[in-house]
Amino acid sequence: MHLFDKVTDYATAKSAFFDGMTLLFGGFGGVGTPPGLIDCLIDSGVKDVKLIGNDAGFPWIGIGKFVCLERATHLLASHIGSNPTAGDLMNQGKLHVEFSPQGILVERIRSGGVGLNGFLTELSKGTQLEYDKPKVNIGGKEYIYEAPVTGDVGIVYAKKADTFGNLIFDKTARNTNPYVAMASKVTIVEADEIVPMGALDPEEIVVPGIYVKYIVQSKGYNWKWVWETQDKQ
Amino acid sequence: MHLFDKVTDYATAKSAFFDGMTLLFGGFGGVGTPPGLIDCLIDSGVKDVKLIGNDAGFPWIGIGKFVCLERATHLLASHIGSNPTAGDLMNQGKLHVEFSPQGILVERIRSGGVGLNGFLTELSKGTQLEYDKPKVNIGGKEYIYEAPVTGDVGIVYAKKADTFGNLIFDKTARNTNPYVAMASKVTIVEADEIVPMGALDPEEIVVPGIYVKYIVQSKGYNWKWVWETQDKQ
Amino acid sequence: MGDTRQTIAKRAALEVKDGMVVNLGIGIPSMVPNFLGENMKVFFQAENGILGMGPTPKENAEGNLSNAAGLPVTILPGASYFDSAIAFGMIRRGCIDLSILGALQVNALGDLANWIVPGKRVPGVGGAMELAYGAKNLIAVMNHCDKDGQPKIVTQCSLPVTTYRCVQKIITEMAVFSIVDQQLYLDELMPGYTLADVKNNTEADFSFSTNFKAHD
Amino acid sequence: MGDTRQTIAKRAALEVKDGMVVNLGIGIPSMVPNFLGENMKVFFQAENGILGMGPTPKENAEGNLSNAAGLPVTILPGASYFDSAIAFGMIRRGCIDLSILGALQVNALGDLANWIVPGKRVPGVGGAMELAYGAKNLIAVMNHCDKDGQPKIVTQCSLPVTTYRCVQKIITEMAVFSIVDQQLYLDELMPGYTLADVKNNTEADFSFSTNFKAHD
Repeated sequence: MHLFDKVTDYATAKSAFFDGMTLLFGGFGGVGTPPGLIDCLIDSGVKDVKLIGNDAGFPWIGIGKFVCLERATHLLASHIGSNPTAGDLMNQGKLHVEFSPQGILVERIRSGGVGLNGFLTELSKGTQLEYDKPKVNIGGKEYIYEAPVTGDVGIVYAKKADTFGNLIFDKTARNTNPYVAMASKVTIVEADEIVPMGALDPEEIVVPGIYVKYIVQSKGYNWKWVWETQDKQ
Repeated sequence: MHLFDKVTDYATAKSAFFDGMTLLFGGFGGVGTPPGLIDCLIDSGVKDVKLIGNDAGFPWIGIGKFVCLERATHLLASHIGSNPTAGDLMNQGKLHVEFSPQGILVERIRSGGVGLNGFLTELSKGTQLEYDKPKVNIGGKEYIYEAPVTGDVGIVYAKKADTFGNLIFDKTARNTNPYVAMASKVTIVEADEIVPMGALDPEEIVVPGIYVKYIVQSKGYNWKWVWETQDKQ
Repeated sequence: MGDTRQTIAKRAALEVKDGMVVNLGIGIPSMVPNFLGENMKVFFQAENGILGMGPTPKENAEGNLSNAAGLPVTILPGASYFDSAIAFGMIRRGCIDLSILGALQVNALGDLANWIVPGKRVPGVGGAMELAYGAKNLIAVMNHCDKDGQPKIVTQCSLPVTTYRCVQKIITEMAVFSIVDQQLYLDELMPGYTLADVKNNTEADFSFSTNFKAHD
Repeated sequence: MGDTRQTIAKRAALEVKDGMVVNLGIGIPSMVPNFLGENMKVFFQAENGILGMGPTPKENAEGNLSNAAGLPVTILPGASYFDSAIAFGMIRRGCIDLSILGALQVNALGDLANWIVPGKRVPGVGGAMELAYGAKNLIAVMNHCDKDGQPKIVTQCSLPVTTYRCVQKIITEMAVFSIVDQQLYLDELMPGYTLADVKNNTEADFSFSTNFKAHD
């Protein structure tokens, strides 16, 4: 297989997961989280995982399914409101949760993904979300330092991938996925459709394939998963 | 005219320019710099302009035409090699030039454009391009602080704009244009083609129209301007 | 209760003007579009990556097209999709003309508390900090008192603050307040409520707006 | 002179392996693609926003499709366009397997000087700092001596440094050097040059690579 052909199977993808890894996951409330790779992550049996992503999903959707198995030790996210189990695990001391403002979190992932060393903002100044983050004084004004984050492994959902890993996304399923792809050492993409190199318009490609290590074919899932099941909550 | 209809004429665009303004311009070696808006800038007669963009263009192409008129006092750019007049003006003390690594410059524009307060990098550490930029110690390691930049006015070249200002670009003419659009108080777009709202695929839009103030129709120009005229140099 | 929320949303809708870009929080704010004038062109932004969100689809909802609460939506002509970094970039940059957010407490300085009730379920801050920080205009909409009848317009927030000095208007079922230069002003009484009702249920001190009006 | 540059480019082309992502500077590096093996799949990145750049078009060049030097190019199947921030993001992030850059001076520590000759025309740094900083592997290609016959492989750079400790290989018309752990090693002599030639024209001290070879 040529280095530029990154299409593989779930078994190979699974072998990229390991105990103690930092895992970045794309998605916003479950939309845009790769469902097949979540099942693959669960199957892999890995534990002590540090999770970084927008939220904790729902208990039965997205990263939430994995969170409920108590095999993650840390979660960096902007909210966990849609997954009460995550809140319970946090209160029981079984899951260490760090909250970040939503847009700051994705910028932290981007900062890691573009090889910068973090950024300054005044956004959370004086609030609980300052935590013990370093303060930096620039020109007499104090800012919060937000550190870059990167992942050992990143899981991404795309609408289409070519075999090199050039990606396009679907509507609001794009969300954090481009930056998860950039910021992870091993980026695994689950795509609804896999096409040959040259089949995507180079102008419409959102994430260049250079960031992608493995591509797997999505097995499909119930598109209406989020709202049709929200009543369960 | 509805607030969402931003198509206007060059006379209106011209009225946005003013003496002493900071002007962000899109383009990389002239490619992607809006030619009609450069002529409009020249016509406007404004002076004491602070320019921020990738380079100084060529003397007869892009921002270079304006630089040669000695009506800019400052230029923040990554190189001026293709415009010897810019070098002469710098050596004569008529143009203050600050150099930045190319990718750091576009990140500084982006930082302003997304409402952050600058970022840290080790990239230019120990080199002349550190200038007197603040150093920040994080976790025992020293980084350079790169400040955000914004523009009073930004000029952008797009392949297509809808009347709201949603933009798509053309090949390597994209370059810094998306961030110039985000980082300028008054963003003026010159588009090859202006289409109604709804005519662009929402998935292919690179810059949402929210950043755009004015749109003018490009009068066209010689596509082969750069290399067919490079022999003149 | 349902009616109260509708009343608040209807009043908040009067703050939405033609040509605005607006971000709505979940809860009461999400009801605001139901009360907008017919011929208004307004673009709603959703922080999960849409500018130009349309109404809830009657049928054929698409799984990957939802608002920030995960509920299915549609888009209008001229809409665009983008990633989360751009979504919040436009919020922090001040491109959102108006944000309408729910609130747990607001004080007279305009400090907003809406992200956590310590010891109870912790939802997390989501995009509230960015919206409160970046929106050109921020309106807090909420019931005038909490479930225990305690005032939510307070002298000092007892709950952790989301963002300081950010609220410019408060709309409840009883009254509309403005906050200007960290001073709280009563703008108007809502139908069915008296000045005494408002005074009795508002902990923070307030003055009267120069254009104070009791009812329409 | 032209031949010397071709010779250097041809030797540098041997460093490009199948499946690599490569960024080439202007000058000698831009000649490297002319010497690549027929069946190699290599993606060239241009920092103005292309991954998967193809050869110079024979006709019908497009005005908005150029390399970082502004010269017309084509693209290969699987290519993508992106903005400058992403272009440099992938460079700093270490996604470029190999960067081949021209150089004014390199010292034995691997410090690269290639952006400014003080007092002469000032081109500016362009993307050189990012490439030198971020590329997994950095090869400096240059004439062995400058126009005045002065060595360019020096003990200490007299010209302002672009990036410290970044060069891993130096290819000139006389020789190929490696720099490992801030030590300079002679890997091979180029055809037509003797060890004496190299010693006489190299200011920096060097050792011999374990696999040193005089000629093919």
